[in-house]
Parts: sequence; structure tokens; C-alpha cells
Amino acid sequence: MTNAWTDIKNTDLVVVMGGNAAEAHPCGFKWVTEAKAHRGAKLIVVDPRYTRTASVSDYYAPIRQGSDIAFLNGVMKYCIDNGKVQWEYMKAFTNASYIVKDGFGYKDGLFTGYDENKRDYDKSTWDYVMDDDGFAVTDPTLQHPRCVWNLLKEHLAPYTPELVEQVCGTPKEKFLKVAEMISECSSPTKTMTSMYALGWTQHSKGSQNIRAMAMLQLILGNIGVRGGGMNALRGHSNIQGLTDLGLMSHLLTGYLTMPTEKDVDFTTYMSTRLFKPLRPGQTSYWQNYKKFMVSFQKAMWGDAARADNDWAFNYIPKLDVPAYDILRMFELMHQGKVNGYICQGFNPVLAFPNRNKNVASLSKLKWLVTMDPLETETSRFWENHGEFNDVDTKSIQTEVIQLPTTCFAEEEGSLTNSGRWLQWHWAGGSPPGEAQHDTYIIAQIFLRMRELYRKEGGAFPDPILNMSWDYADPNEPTPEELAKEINGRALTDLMDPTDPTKVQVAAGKQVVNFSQLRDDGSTMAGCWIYSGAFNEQGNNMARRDNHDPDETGAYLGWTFAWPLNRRTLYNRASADLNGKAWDPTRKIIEWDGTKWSGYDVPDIAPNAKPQDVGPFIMNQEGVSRLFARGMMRDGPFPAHMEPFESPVENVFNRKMRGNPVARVFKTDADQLGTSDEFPYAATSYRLTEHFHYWTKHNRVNSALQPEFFVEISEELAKEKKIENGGWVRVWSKRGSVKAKALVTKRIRPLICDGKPVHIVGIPLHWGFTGSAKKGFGPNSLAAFVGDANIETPESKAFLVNIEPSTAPKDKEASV
Amino acid sequence: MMDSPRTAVSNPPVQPMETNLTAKDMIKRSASGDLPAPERQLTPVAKLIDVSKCIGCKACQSACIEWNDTNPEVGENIGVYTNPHDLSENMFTLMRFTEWVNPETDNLEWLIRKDGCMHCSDPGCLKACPSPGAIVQYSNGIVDFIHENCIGCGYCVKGCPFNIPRISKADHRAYKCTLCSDRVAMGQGPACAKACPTQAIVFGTKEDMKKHAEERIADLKSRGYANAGLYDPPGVGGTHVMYVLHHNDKPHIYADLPDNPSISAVVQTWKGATKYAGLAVMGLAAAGTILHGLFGKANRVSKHEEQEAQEAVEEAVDHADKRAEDA
Amino acid sequence: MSASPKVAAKIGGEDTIHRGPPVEVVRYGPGKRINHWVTAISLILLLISGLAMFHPSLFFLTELFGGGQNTRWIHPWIGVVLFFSFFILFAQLWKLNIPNRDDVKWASQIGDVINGHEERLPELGKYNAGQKFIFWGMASLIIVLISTGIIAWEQYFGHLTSIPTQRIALLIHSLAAVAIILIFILHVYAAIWTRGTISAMTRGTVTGGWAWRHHRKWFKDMAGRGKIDPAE
Amino acid sequence: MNMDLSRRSFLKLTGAGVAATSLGAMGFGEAEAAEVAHVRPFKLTTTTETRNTCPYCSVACGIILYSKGDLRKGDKAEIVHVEGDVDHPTNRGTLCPKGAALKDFVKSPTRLKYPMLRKPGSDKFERISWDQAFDRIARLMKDDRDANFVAKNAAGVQVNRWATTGMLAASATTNETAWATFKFAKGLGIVGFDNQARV
Repeated sequence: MTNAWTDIKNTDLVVVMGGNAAEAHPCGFKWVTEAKAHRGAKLIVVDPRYTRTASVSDYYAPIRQGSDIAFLNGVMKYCIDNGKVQWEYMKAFTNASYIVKDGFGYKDGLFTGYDENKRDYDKSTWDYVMDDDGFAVTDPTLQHPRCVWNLLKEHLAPYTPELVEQVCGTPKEKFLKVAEMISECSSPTKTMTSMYALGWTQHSKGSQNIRAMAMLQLILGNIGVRGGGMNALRGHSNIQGLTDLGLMSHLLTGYLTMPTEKDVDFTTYMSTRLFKPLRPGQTSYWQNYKKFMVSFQKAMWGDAARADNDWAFNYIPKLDVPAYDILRMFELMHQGKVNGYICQGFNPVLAFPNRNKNVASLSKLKWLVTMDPLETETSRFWENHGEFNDVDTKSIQTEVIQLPTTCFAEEEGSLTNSGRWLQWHWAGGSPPGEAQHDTYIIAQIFLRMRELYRKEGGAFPDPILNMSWDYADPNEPTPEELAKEINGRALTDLMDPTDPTKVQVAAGKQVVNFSQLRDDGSTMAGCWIYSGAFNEQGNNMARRDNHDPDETGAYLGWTFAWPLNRRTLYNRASADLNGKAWDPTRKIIEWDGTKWSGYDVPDIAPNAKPQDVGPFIMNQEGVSRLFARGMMRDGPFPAHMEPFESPVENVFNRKMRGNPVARVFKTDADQLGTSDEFPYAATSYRLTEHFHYWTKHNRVNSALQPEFFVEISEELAKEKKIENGGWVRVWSKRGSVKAKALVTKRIRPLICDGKPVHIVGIPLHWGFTGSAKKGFGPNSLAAFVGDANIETPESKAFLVNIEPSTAPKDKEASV
Repeated sequence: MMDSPRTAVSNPPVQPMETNLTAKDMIKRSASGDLPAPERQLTPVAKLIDVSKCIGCKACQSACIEWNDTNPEVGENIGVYTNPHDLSENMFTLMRFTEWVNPETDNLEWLIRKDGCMHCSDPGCLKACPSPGAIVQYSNGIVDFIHENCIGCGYCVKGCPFNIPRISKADHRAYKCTLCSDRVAMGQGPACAKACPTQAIVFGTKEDMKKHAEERIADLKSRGYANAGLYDPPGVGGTHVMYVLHHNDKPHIYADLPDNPSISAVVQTWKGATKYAGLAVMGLAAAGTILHGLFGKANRVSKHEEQEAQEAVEEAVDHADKRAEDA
Repeated sequence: MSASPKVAAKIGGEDTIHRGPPVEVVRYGPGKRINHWVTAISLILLLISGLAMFHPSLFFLTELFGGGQNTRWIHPWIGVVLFFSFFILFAQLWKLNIPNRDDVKWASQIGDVINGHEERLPELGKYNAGQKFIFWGMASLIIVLISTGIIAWEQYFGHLTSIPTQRIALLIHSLAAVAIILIFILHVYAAIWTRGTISAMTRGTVTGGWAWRHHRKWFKDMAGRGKIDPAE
Repeated sequence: MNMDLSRRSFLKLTGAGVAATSLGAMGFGEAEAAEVAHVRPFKLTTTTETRNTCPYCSVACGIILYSKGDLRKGDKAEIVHVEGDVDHPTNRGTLCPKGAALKDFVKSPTRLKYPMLRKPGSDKFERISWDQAFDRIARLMKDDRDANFVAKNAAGVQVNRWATTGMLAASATTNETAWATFKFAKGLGIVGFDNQARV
């Protein structure tokens, strides 16, 4: 989220699209109801289903899953055509005026430079025209035909209300009503917030869905302002934290990136990451990359990371592929190329698409270790449960070690919420049986391996033997120790840059925040963006001052938000070119002639003059990007693409399937179904009574929504002679499930590209462990393909067939 | 910016505290006739359920189960979101889901109503209850079941205009929402209201709740719900659980919420006229017979009649003997 | 000389006369008497437990059954016992209780009944109109009570009928209860007021004079058909 | 006569008189009635409060754990109730149906209590000790790493990659656990390392 949950009360219009906030984030959704009750805000829901969010909306419009880009591009076109643009903001704070290289274009659903065999683009033309000083050429008048603004208008031209209706199945008048309501928020004194979640990410073009809305928000001037923003409602309680801390194949901490084989040494690695400003006087904060990287290396390997060994650069593995993401790992597993796997609090058997493939893959492992407070289908994937998990136990040669961990109530530490708040919590209960903290388990395995390497030697033991592990009790590092390590400290006395005689930070003291980090090895910090969370003032994540001056919703005294306790990202954009708030009633920070100050920590150098320095300091341009250059694999502008399994053809290019640059493995390509065999468009989602697969272990939540079901329209039920509450079988090219049918008015067939499209809604939750009734999940059916940029599986749009059926048989019954 | 009423302004106390709701605060007690007026009058409280703010998340059900330590069974899906499928001794409150197509706009409206005890000012359950002190009403409006006194006859079920009480198959006692009397006694709101994410359920003095309802109704009218209104049915003397309905002109569309509830005339007769007249009649009859017994003369058999009987018998015997000889 | 075997066979049986002296008439055999008392005791228990749940001021009667829960539990079961017990009795007595012309005359002269001017009344068979009224009244009310009682029996049948139906059932049940109690009072009082009656249900016999006074037709019929045991 | 008396009291129909008589008659004075009429005792009295946050979604609502026994005093602490924290700016004491039922996550019958081992081909888990588990895992990991570690690529560039063992990290664990896990996984050279953010 660019803004905080509590900031949503400041909005005038909430658009819930690609998400279902009321069901998935009820207590965050509270702030929507607050905005409605006290600001007269309106709520729009655009979703294939009439959700519980829709039940309290002011306006609901149906849409076919996987067609969001067409809808959003349509809204952008509507706003531009009707002059509903926050002109001043758009001109000053986006790259609308930047001139794009000749040669860049878009035709038949493809951008310039497509190579069908590589399934990739040559992106050389997707860039700005540069002048001799290496600065991008711009035309502030927006007259230049090749400026981003004009290219965007050209790109959006086809997205008429008629095309939106044809592609999305959204009746024209409903689309226009939504577009009209949204366009009102182009006024500097009206803001709209976008609340989205996996409804946008779980598509083969998920990143582009989000880009489209982000661009709309920029055109309307809604980024960086109170009650605005792009608010990604993250899933798990610390999914934000784990991403921030780089627990991903392609990341290091704080969004530093993993080296690839091209980065032959540290210098080469840094050369592609120290982004120089593309406009005079811009900040381009990543110029500090080296400070953060060196401090990170010092946190990992301490004294073993020295200038003369490239800060132990070689200790970090180098990637030969963009990422060993989940899908790639399970593909490799399936090919028998993976021997061991560790699942810490993760249940891939139910979480990843194509369950049959996942179980087959796990069955090829030599060993599997699971760490979890609860039973999981993954740790018992080898157990036969009749139709619910029909495996041949004897033939599965995988050794499985299941380790019991503590849960939230029995451990201490911080979680980073969707609003980037790092909130500390304390342990209140004793663990059951012999359950242990994850930190203890990780430490034990690490120490034992280190011991083995000491004794036996082995492959490249250096990073293990030199790992900095100087905790009071190496057997179990305490949360405080780890938090302090993340924050970082001075390794030698740090002299004040402005006055070299003064010690800024004494050796061994915590740095106040990342502004004190150095690239000479004199500082260490595990994760630079978290620096400031636990400094010499103490544990700022444990702060509990809930005062909120003038009720802006900032709560600066409550815990700690990264970066630098900043609550609203890009908040400098809440003020105009003179540094005055666009909307005085919604001021965040203002320029008083010498410095920035206000209710939040300024997202700009405090003394950066409003006219000179752009608000988007992490970008080389200093402005936001309507045109993404070569940074997105599937295009600098969002373009409509169908899901890989779609009931209709892509109207821009009827031969094109899915996302033309998305990675598809051979075996999975063969498992893609077509609409003649699988005529119905399925989507997956979570119900408010449940949290993923955990709550089926909870008697209360199990009672509130006990049994697996699929939702279909009355029309489809009639057509297929399916009765409400009766059993149905739903199957795709990859698997089959049995469920109760819930026939509802909340799902209606849509007319897309001239033919009716029936939607089958498949909630996720059920498995074969826990207190709820045994059942299945949508991942038994979904396709094993991911987003072109970040490989998030396309779990929200796939094709199925459906028929009346009988109850599934459990093991006891089947033998 | 005016803040929504808070159900809880402070976290629950953990240090021992004097309960604020005692037998002295009872104003009605089942099968006990009139109680002496309590020395103090507690401020009437109310739970306001704003159906238009409700997202049907069932947090209220969850909180209710956890606070009251009940254990609803894990049932089946029968094609509805309403789970469990009905109120029970283990489920004091229930989200009832109705898919309703508004004939005026032709738009689908998903009406979600939190069902449970309404805490009537004139409680039908209490009227029907034959067991002294099994059902009580406190001066703050809470109608509570005192399970120790419950005999499990189910008369409360028949007396309730909202079909709320349920008799436990396990211990044969009646159960329903207590409005968390144990929490209210400690100055806390009910568990459901505390949990409600959108504060569709709020709790406070009945007066404040009515004020809050007015604001909500104004907001709803501004959004085109011309018939938005407060459901506080006079037929039962008003309730201490009230609804804000977007369509207050037709409460029945919300999963059969009674349009104009009142204690059934049949129950009134049964627990009124019949009860008293019946006893009177029986008493009079008994008395009448006794008076007659005392002052009227008994019906005795006279010596003479015994004599006649004796003769009749002998005569008959002679006849019999004669016939025997003839044969 | 030998008495008739027919007569001898009847000794001690119901509706026979002990020639005495004094003359005694067997009005009820042991079977009927047990049957009557089971019915009577059930009715009394039902009356007490029912009244306890009928009016608060009688709730204390639940203590006789060990508290409200037990009273609530046992009342319907006693009802079931009463139902069967009474209808065994019914099967045996219903023919004798079919009203006839004499009953009309008897009823029309109820004043003479109350004032004990038996001689002005027609000679009667085994039962008079009052007894027949009680018999049929009990029979019909018991049917009403058992059926409404079952509807209101929460524990087993609570879910079978709608709440409005159950409300009506309970109203009817209480009204019927009042009525049957009135009949009960009448029955008991009549038995006491008409001296010499109670022995019919205790020892099973009444005096010849009692039979002669109240049920002469019945008495003469027995005598006429020689249902008399021989003298010693 | 007794019956008359009681009849007259019937005919009085209502009034405390009746209540008194009937209650008195069953040896049930007002005092005892009052006792029974008391509301349920407040179940949080004398429990220990601990501030925590909900582990489910990313709203991270503030919650309070109520326990019998106090960990800080070194007791064994049993969670008896969980409720929203009124002081928390985001949820202000409210909770969703998941959060409101957290106690039954903590006390779920399917909580894991002991390390378990499933041998190849076996149809059951067998209990093992932590030491057995740790030693076994360390051995399995080292053997695989030593056997399949890629130190250099074809071009002779140091890549120091271990791709034959993968790890999924839990995004409901704390940042501190995550950091320890990060050091462990990346330090060993594991590249097949992801978390729920990917799905």
C-alpha cells in the first residue's frame, strides 16, 4: 500500500477491483465504511461476482475475470477524452512529456520487437530520446507527436465503451457510470483510492493490471495524497515483511537484487544498479545502492566481507535465469532435478496451481522438511485419503520430516502490515508439546551444518563458515538481536560528514536510520529500508502512542513504518509545484519556503525546492512513469491480453493466446484446455470466514462455512440441471473436484465477444486435514502458468466444465 | 470528523470488579408476579444493527461462540451462506442471507441480517415462562435466561414473537443471546458488537443508539434509500436490539423479520384469561361441592331398601329352584 | 339336591349377587378396579404436575416430582400412561354407557337426583346419566389432551409443528385440562355424596340396598338371570 | 378451610403475595432467588493480558491474549481468550471472523507437538527427537549441497549456486525469523527460495 489502512477514511471514492476487501480484509475495510459514513464517500465494486463488498457498495459492475486492462484502459480513455485529468499533476509528476524513441509502436496486440520463438521482446526502442548529456528529452507543452502523452492517447484509442462491453461483458451503461464516477476524482480536491489484491496479481499479466490502475491514478492526481494511492491489500500478515527482507529468489533485502551470471564481479554488479538521474537535479535515490549493498554484505559476513574481496560478493549465489521461482522449482522437481525441499509455514499442495503436478513433483523428492504449527496437506501429501488425495503411498519414496513450530501467540517479534507498519508483538502462551520457535530450528540446522563443514569440509564452505552468527546464544538468536542486526550499526566510529571532527555514531552503536549507512564497510545493516526500526532510541516497532493530530490517520507515534516512519509514500505529490497542498483540507506536508513539514515524514529531501526536485525520488526521472520503458517484459503500456485459458479470443489478435511473453513450460502448455472442451470461465477466491488453509483447523471457522462448494448462476444451473445444495463435479484439463453447488443470483452470465460466458466461482480453503469437512481447492484445476514479470500463477482465470455428480469417497469408503 | 460510536472505549478489565447487574436490578421475573420497584433505574441500553453497513462476515457469530464458549457443530453446505443453518443452544446469533432483486431498480441486493434475541421491552418468552425466575428482565432492558431455574418446557419458544429461544437437547434448558449481560455488567459492550469490523453493530444507551440511527438513516436516504428507517417495533414495547433497515417499509424481506411483531393473542389468552379464569372455575367447583357436602344432605340407602333387596333375591332364588325341579 | 351348575359357575364374578344376608352385589371385578385406580392416580399426578406448570402460585407442586425439570419431563409420560389405561377401561365399559330413554328422564329430573328422591326416578341399569356423562366427557377430553399434549411436547415433537400451531395446542390443552378437572371433581364428589358407592371401587361390592336404590334395573336383571350364589 | 384460603389467593390473581406464598411454599426465599439471578461471572477476571497482532491477513489488527499464568513470571501460560485491542488505530478492538476465533487456532487439535518422521514408502509418521531431526536434516542438506553445488558456470564465472534444494519461507513469521531464515538460505547458496508473495 502507498497509504495506510487508517488513511482510507480520507477518500471520496473507493474502487474495489481485483480484490474483495470486505471479505478478505474486514477490519481494514472498516475505513471504507468510515469514509462512507463521515465523508459521504462512494464505493464502486467491479467483479465477476456480486461479493460481500458489493453488498455494501454504491455501484456494482460485473466484469469477466482477466479483462481488467481493457476496462481500465477504457476508463483512462474516458477521462482523457472528457478532459477529466488533473493536468497540473500529470504534466509535472509523470513522464507524459518525455519523448519516446522512433520505432516504438503497437500493432495486432503486440509491441515493437516481438520474437515469437524467444517469446520475448527486443525492447531497444522502448525508451526515451536522450540528449548529449544523457538526459531524457521532454516537451512540457505535450505537443510533440512522440511524447508519452500522445503515444498513450494513441494506445488507448481502441478502448471504447463498446470494446469494453465486447471484451469484459460489462454492459456499456454500467461501464460509463463507473467511468463517470471515477473521472470526477480528477479534481484536485477529490481523491479516489484503489484497493486491490490477488484478483489482479494472479493473472499472466497481473503486473500490467496494476500498472493500468496506477496510471489512471496518476492521470487523476491521486498518488501521494491523503485518501488516494494504490493500495495492494497483501495476503499474509507478514508477506510484506518477507518481500521487504528479500526472501525471494530474485531479491536481496530492501529490494536490492540478486546478482546474475552477467555480474561477474562487484563492480559490474554495481554498474547496472547505480541509476543516474535522467533529468537535471533529480534525486534518483538508488544512487545510494552501494551503501546499502555493502552494509548488507557486512551484516551477512561481518569481517569476512572486505573491500579486497569485493565485500564477499561471491558468497551470494548468481542466477542463470531471471528467478528460481516457485513454478520453476516445481517444474524442475517434476523433472527430477530437485532432491530436497523445505516448507516453512507453507502448503504448496493447496497453494500452487495444478495440484496433481505438485503432488507428483513432491513424490520425486528425496526428502521434504516441513515446519508448521499445524498439520498441512503438504506434510501429508503421501497419505491416501480416497478421492481427496488419491496417491499410492508405498510408491512414494520421499522421506518427510515434520517439525512443530510455535504460532503467533507463543512468539515475539515484528510483522509488517500492508501499510508498511512494523508492529512488535509479545508471546502470551506456552507452546504445545515440544513445538519450537522457527529461529531455534533454523539456528540448530545451520549450526549443525556449519559443524559438519568444519569437520568434513565440502563444497564452497566459506559463506557458511564465515556467516556472522554472533548472537548471545547462537542456539537461538533473540528477536531483539535480529531486529538490531536488521536496523544496522556502526562498525567503527562514524564521523559527521558536515564536521569531520565530530563522531556521528560511535562504533557498536545502532545507526539512527539508513541515511547513516556507508559504502566503505564501516556500517552494517541487514535490510536498509528497515533501518530506523530499532536504533539507539530503542525498539520503535513497539511504540504504542495512538495520538493522531487533526485526525489525519497518520499515527506517527504508533510502531514504525518503513521507510523512515513514513506513512504515505510519494507524499510530496500531495502538494503542487509551489509546495502547497492540492487540497488544503487534506494537507500531508507543505513547503514553508525553506523546508518541507507536516503531518507525515516528507518523502523528499526536507530542503528540496518544490519546483526543482520531483516527488518520485526512487525513479531516475524524478517523476512517475506512464510509459514504463523496458522495465516491464510485456510492454511499456498495459495492453489487453486474454488469460491462457479464455472463453473468448483476443479481439486485438485472434491467434494470440494469453500473455505472449509469459513463460510456459512444455508439459504445462500441453495441459492448457480450450473453450470447446471446457466452456466455463472459472475463478478462485477466499471466503471471509476463512484464512487460506489454516482456518479449517479451527472448529469455529469450520462451523461458519463448513463444506466445499462452487458458485454458479441460476442460468447455468438450469442449463446443466444442477440443484442448489446438490453435488457437482468440476473438472479442467488438469484435474477434477467434487463440490456442493451453490446456485446464486450473485453470479450472472456475461455476453462477451457476442456469446454468453458462464462463470464458475471456486472458493479455496478445504483439504484433507483439520476439523472442516474434507474437500478440494481450486488449485486442483488452475493452470500452471505465471505472470510475465513476476511469475505469479494465473489462479484467477481458467477454464472448466461442470456436471451434476455424487459425493466424493473418502479412503474408508473407497476400499 | 465525528467518530462512530465505540462499542468498547476501553479493553475489558482483568482485575476483580463489582458486577453492575444484580438481582436488585430486575424489573420483571417470570412466573413471579409484580416485583417491588428496584431502588435504582439503570440507563436503558440497546444494540443497534445497521444492516446497510453489515458485510456479513460473521465476526459476530465467531465472537459470540468464543465469548459464550458454545460449540456449534460443523455441518454441511446446503446451498446457502447462512451457517449454521439455524439458531441453536450453541449459536445465539446468526447472519441470515437473502438475495433480493429490488423491483424498483431491478438491481440485486444481498440483504444480510444478524438474527438473535431482540430483548423486547415486553418479552413474550418471559410472559409464557411458567418457572419462577427462569427468565428475568433488568432495568437496563436486558432479558436474560437464568438456566438454573429453567425447566425446559419450551413455553418461551412459543411466547417469542421472533422465534429465538432454543431448547438444548443436552441439558433441556432454553438458550439465547444474553446481550452479554456478563460483559455489560462490567461496563463492556456485547462481544458481537465489539468484534464487528465495520461497526455495523454498535452498543450504547438506547437514546444514543436512536440518535446514531438517525444519522445513518439520513446517510441512507441521501444514497437513494427513501424508506430507510429504524426497526424498534412498538408491538413488543420497543426492543433493546434495533435495526437500521434500508427498506424499513418491508422488514419481511430481511429473512422474514416480522413487519409488526407482538405477543401472539393466543399466548395472551393462554397466559391471561385462561390461567386466571381456569383456576377460578376449578376453585369454585371444588368449593361448591364441599359446601354441598357440608350443608346438603347425603344420599343414603335406607334399611327398608336393603330389606326390599333381600326379598327380591330370595324370590329370585325360589324361581330358580322351581325351574330346576321342572327340568 | 343340586343347585344349577350355571349358577354355581358364577360365584364371585362381576355382576353377581351374594345372597347374604346381608345381600351384596359384585359391581367391579379386580381387573377393572386396578385399571380404574391406575387411571385415577395418573389423572391426579397429571393434575398436580399440570397445575404446577399452569399457574406460578402452584409451581411449588413441582417439588413433589423433584423439581421443575423432572415435572416437565414426567408430565407427558404420565399422560401416555393415562391414555392407554383409560382406553382399556373404555373398551370394556362403552356399551353400558350408551345413553337411553331413561337417561333423558333422569337428567330432566336432576333436582330429584340432588335431593335424593330416587323413588321418583325411573329404575336404572348399571350406570345413570351422570356417570355416563363423566365417562364420555373423560374419554373425549383425554383424546384432546393427549393430541394437544403431543404437539406441545418440545423434547420429541417440538420441531414437527409450527410455533403458531403449538400456541393453539397449548391453549386448548389448558382449557381441556380445566374441563377434565371439573369433571374429575364431579366424579369424586358424586362418589362421596352417594354413600356406599366407594366400596364398589375398593372392595368391588355394593350393598343390595345400594343397587336396589340406585340401579334397580341392573339389580333385577342380575336376580332375574339368577346370577346369585347359593346359600351355604 | 385451607382450599378456600388458597382459592381466594388464586382469585387475587396477581401480586407479590402469590409469589411469596408459592416461593415460600417450596422453601425458596427471595434471597436465594437473587443468588440464582446473578449474571455469569466475568471470565477474564484475574487473567494475564499480552499485546499481540493477528497472524492472518496484512491488516495486522491489534489483539490481546488473555492467559491463565504469566510467561514473564516464568509460569506456564494457557491462552483462554483472545479479543481485539481497543487501543489499536487500525482495528480499534474489532476483529473479523478469523481473528475473533484465534483462540481456537492456538488450541486447535491439529496443532503439531512433536517432530515426526515419515520413512520412504511408509504410510505413517513416527515420532523422533529434535536431535535426530536436526542431525538428519543437516546431513541430508550437506550431502545434497556437496553433490550438486555449482561453483562456476561454463564461462568460468563463480556462480556458487545450489539449485537442487529449495525452500519456501513462511510469510506469517516475524521479520526477525525471516532475517534468520534469509541468512540461512541465501548463505547456503539456495536459489530456489521464495515465499507466499509469489502466489
